Amino acid sequence: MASLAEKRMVDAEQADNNPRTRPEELRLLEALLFASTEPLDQATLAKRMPDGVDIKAALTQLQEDYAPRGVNLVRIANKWTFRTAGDLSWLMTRESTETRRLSRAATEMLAIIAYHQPVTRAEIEEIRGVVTSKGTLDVLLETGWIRPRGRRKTPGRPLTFGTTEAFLSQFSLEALSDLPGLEELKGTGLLDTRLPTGFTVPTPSDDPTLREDEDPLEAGDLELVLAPRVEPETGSEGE
Amino acid sequence: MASLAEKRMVDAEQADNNPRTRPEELRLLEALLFASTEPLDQATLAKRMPDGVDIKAALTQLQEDYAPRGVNLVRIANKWTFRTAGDLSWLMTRESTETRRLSRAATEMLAIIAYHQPVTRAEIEEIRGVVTSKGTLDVLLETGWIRPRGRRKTPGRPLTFGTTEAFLSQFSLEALSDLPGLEELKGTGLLDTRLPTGFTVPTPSDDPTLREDEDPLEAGDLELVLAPRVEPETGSEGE
Amino acid sequence: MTAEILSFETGRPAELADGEPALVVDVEGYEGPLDLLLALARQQKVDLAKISILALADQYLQFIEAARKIRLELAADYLVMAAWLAFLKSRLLLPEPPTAEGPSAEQMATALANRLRCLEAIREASNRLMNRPQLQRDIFPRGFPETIAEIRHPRYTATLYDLLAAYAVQRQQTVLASVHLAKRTVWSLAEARASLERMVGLAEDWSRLDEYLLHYVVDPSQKATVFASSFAAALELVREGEVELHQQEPFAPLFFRKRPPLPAPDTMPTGDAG
Repeated sequence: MASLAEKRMVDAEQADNNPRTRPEELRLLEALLFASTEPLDQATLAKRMPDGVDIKAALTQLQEDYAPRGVNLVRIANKWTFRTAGDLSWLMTRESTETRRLSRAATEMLAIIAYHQPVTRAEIEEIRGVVTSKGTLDVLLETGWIRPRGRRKTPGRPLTFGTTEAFLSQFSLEALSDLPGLEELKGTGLLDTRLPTGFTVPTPSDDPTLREDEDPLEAGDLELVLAPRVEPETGSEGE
Repeated sequence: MASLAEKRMVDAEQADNNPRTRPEELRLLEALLFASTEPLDQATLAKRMPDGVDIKAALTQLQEDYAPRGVNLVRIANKWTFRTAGDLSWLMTRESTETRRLSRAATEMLAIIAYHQPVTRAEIEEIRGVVTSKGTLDVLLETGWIRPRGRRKTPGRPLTFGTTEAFLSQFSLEALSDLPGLEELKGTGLLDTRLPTGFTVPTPSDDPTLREDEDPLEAGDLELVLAPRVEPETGSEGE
Repeated sequence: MTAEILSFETGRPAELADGEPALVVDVEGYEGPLDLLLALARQQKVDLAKISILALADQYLQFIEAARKIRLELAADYLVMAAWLAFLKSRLLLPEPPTAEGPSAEQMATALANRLRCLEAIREASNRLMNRPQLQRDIFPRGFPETIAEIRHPRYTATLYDLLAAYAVQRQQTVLASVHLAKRTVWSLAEARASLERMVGLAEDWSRLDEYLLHYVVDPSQKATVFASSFAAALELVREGEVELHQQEPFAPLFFRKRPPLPAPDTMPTGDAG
């Protein structure tokens, strides 16, 4: 590995090319992004930055600057934020606040929601071949990674579920199109396949705009979904 | 996971190809410091970092790296943390305007000033029958709808208040004389029609010319009026 | 068309419960018949698209048979699936009847294979998703964010109506208040009477009414009202026999005293009569 001394020389060279006077817009941007708890979108950044700064170019430049560092600038759902580099996870374990391990049922359900959204509970069960316990749905709703987004215009008007921005943030996805294996899945036609009940899910989309076959949620729907479990805990999906 | 030794080899190779690759210890340090919920001292960092890293040298290097940036590595009470560069502290404040309804007390005071100007605070209190808190006057001055216009030639030389052009524009009045008089107020039902004879409503005027019993403002009068509140809020006019 | 497969099932199997006694060791870990079928299909070690449903049905039926031989309890949905697979197997083996209703056996087999492929695909996707670097597990946000202080500038609003209403209310309040004060300056008959009654107790002998009144009149402007009320009250007390009034001539000072007690014989008969 390059010694620290060598590194310093390299740094010094870079410093020559790029005099210490770092472009002010980059300084402002990194300060804003470092300070914020939440990812910030371009519009919010633009509001805080002096007029006439090409935010997009500055963000690209900043992303490049930080790419080799231990802290990277990442884009999630069109918002920008600094995150520790993924390859350093081994070092960061101690920072980890005991993240809940999802049960296999919950992870499968999450995947179905992610890849097939908007999707109803019955459709999820169709794919998995088993009835989902309310507990699993509750656990997922609690993570904040999924949300009920509307009601399917079919008899019974079941709720449709989709993923949230927190989901993208959790799995470091810039957009839903970055879901791993999505292209292959689409290629094999498995997402296009007319599933036994005859519904089609061409491409997953978390676009909040409702589909043609979706009705908006009504007042009280969210309370309903998030209501305390009334069904007894079946414990059928031991976590 | 790859051992650090392996990582270093990889880094060294990459470093040859890509001079931008940073020494691993700097990446580790910045990631740790970035993610930590509190400033870290050297001993804690040493514990978290792989053996054999010269923490002190790395910290110094990192501090130098970040010096020209919008975020600096600073040492506070022998602990290290990233902070927004001092010259950018202004970025860390956000100014926002929020629309607030004028309180009842302030509205009442404003109404008296509008009709009875030029008027002193004591005169306002006499008409209103309650003591005015300085806070209410401050709020009105903050609106920019009233202004001190002179001093009454009476013992104590109290300030006289009048309305401003901003007042007219706020209430869409072409001139102050457009404020409804006694008969118009009765006509709108705001004033009781059975009021005793002798009840009058003044014809308001915001003519900036000082009255005979007014002295001009003196230097420093405005600062005095706009000084931060020192009187405790009496709460006598619950807002 | 493939919907037939599902309608055949009486209900969807419930997920397995860990340690639920009704479920045997052999099927533990399988999330229902579809899961078990997928596991069996994987044993065929071929692309699921090329899987032999016939062979799969055999495997499943053998599995169930073995479980039943050792008297293991199986959840109903496993048996439902077994019955359906037995039916499918017979349809696959027998030549298609010329006027077959509903989906052909081939279509049903394809649909089942398709369901298995879908399940496997989503499992694979799920694994890949969960293996991505996760927030707070592999990658971290800034741990010690700096607060952005918010300086709020209030912008006040009020309507002309608010202003006029506020003005009118205040002005009328003051007018009402002064009317109220004026009322108070009137010395009421009751007040005058109460004061007189108190005085009468003290005045055994003739006293000047105006002298007594001076005690009560602080504000000269109240003199007239106090005098008038007291005079009226005194007249009322005279009528009731409590007080005697005496005046020498018009506009001369008025004297009053407590009425001396009447002779007993006079009072007794009236008392009897009453």
